[in-house]
Amino acid sequence: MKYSIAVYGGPYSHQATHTAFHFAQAVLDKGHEIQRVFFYHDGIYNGSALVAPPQDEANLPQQWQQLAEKNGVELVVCIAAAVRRGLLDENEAKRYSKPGSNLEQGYQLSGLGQLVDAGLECDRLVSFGP
Amino acid sequence: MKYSIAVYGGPYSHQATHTAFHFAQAVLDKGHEIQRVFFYHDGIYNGSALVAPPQDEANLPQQWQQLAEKNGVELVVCIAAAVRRGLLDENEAKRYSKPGSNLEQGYQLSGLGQLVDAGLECDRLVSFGP
Amino acid sequence: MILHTVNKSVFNCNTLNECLLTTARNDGVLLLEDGVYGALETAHPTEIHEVSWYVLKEDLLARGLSEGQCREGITVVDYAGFVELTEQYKSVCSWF
Amino acid sequence: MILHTVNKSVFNCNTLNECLLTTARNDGVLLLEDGVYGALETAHPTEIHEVSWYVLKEDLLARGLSEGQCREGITVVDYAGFVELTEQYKSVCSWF
Amino acid sequence: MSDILIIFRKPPVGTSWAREALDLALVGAAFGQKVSLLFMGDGVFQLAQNQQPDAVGQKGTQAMMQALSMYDIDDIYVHNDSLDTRGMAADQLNIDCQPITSKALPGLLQQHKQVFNF
Amino acid sequence: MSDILIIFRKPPVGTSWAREALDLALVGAAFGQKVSLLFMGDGVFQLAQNQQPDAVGQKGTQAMMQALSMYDIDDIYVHNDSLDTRGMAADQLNIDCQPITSKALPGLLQQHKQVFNF
Repeated sequence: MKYSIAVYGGPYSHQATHTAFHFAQAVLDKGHEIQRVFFYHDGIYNGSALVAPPQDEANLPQQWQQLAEKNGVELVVCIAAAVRRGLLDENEAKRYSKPGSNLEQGYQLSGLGQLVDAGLECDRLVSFGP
Repeated sequence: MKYSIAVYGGPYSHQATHTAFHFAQAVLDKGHEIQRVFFYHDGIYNGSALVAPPQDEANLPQQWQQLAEKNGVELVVCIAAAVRRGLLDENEAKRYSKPGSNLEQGYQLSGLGQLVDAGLECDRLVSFGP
Repeated sequence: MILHTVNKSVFNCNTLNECLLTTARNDGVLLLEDGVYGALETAHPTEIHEVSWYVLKEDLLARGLSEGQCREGITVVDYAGFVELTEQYKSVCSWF
Repeated sequence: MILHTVNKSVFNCNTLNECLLTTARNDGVLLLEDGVYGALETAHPTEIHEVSWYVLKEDLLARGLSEGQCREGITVVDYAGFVELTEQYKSVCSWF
Repeated sequence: MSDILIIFRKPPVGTSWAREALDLALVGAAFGQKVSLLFMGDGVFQLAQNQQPDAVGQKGTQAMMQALSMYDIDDIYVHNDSLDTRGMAADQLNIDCQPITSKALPGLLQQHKQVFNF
Repeated sequence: MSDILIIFRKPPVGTSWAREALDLALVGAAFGQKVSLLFMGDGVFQLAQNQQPDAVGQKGTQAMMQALSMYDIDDIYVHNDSLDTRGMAADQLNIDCQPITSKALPGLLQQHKQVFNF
């Protein structure tokens, strides 16, 4: 089956990100496909290129990135939720005249329509809230 | 009297930041001093230089910055909470070999001791949680 | 002489009731943010305590609530009044 | 045929009870994260519903809870079992 | 069978959930989906009249609420027990809603392909 | 009159509150303050034995809990009604705690100059 996953909780604050990640791994282990992980609300902080957790803790943005790269999963961050919270790609940084960008590689900013679309296109959409 | 304020909620997700800011203004209007605003937990996101809210919404990091500059208030962000969540000054960006920094001007990263100290040094410490 | 602030809806969670377990007779409880719903006549904290009750005016207005909908015995304060409460009470304890 | 997930403690907030207002007889309720406390024998959802109850094993372990502490009639599943539930039920509704 | 049901359970103002759930409703409708809304629990507080979010420096959701009908979002349900518990009346809300009983809630969820729940 | 009381009301694992509150306790003690802890509400779940947070990829708080006594944090209270409600026994916790009754809670708060509450 084709899955998508929505993450609404911030990393290092709520377990939601961890749970979503373990669920995603289990979905792939079962031989299913994951089309997209969509990050909304505080979930957008998962897309930060600048997180620097202690050495004995997981780097969650990079874990998502690796899982996505290996399995052809889209990592989509809601652009409206991200921009107001200070997560920018180079385009948005330029648009708002900000001194830099901080979106991790492998993630893309896009509209909330990508969440609606995931609900339509996929057999299952599973959400993880804070 | 001498006040300090602690903010634990992220901007654009919880009202905590707004409430803390309005309270801070009212404290100053009453002629009191504010020594420090300490940002912990998701409150650290208040220190982001990259937030770009819609034009009809407040830029909360800049509001704090202006209030601080005008009234000699320290804006201190818990370094441990910030670094793991992806809020870095130039030193920390260098330390963790990250491509950039995103701490807004006027904010400083420091230890949790600054929160303990605020509780000791000030007549009142008022916290705003998410 | 502690001022307790509570910012969660009493209709959804236990925060206000946990706060009231710890309050002494001279304490105050200020309802703010989503906590202001605890000031409604229809809200029932588990026990009526002998604390002084306050509710933040701006948060009532923001939610379309009027002073008339609040329980008797609750004092409505604005942000300036909030600051005055923090002057009066010896310390502030925030419940969220 | 909806699988509901609940991640909040029933001892502190209303999330599980709100979920149970909406469940149909063929639905399932999976308790995860802090929601697993709702599987304890000491937890009392307002009504016993005819849904199928599940609890996530990894979240029990993480919190030091054993299967023996769970109410009778709750099925313990691991992450692989969680995925199987999402296959079985037609859609997933998350309560948080 | 409608496409999308969005459940609103959080009070307004205190968090960004009300706004972000409404954003999703409007985007879903703009994508040509049939969107229904259900207000229950503390979410019914989003339906209060005379909200003045600018009193706490916020924008509020009133403009978005008024836009719902323009997006053909007309199936808007409010859980009557949730209103009762909170002392609110179904005929004094900021938008037109259809009261729904507890008994009818399970059926409402089953009628939708996808349920979002905030 | 002790200096600092930290109240723990959130369950472990689900959020970072347990860790961040313990961080504050240890830093407070390192700053030479007399720190007391109170576990109440769902916070008593932080005292459960045999927590295996690595099962969900987390570090947990057990190491910090064990460090409390090294920092001379010995005034650790647990609200007995909160334990009872949750089916936990005061003699089966992961650290030594002093049970405290509801009646004694207000007095405990009044004895401290500063109360942090997570």
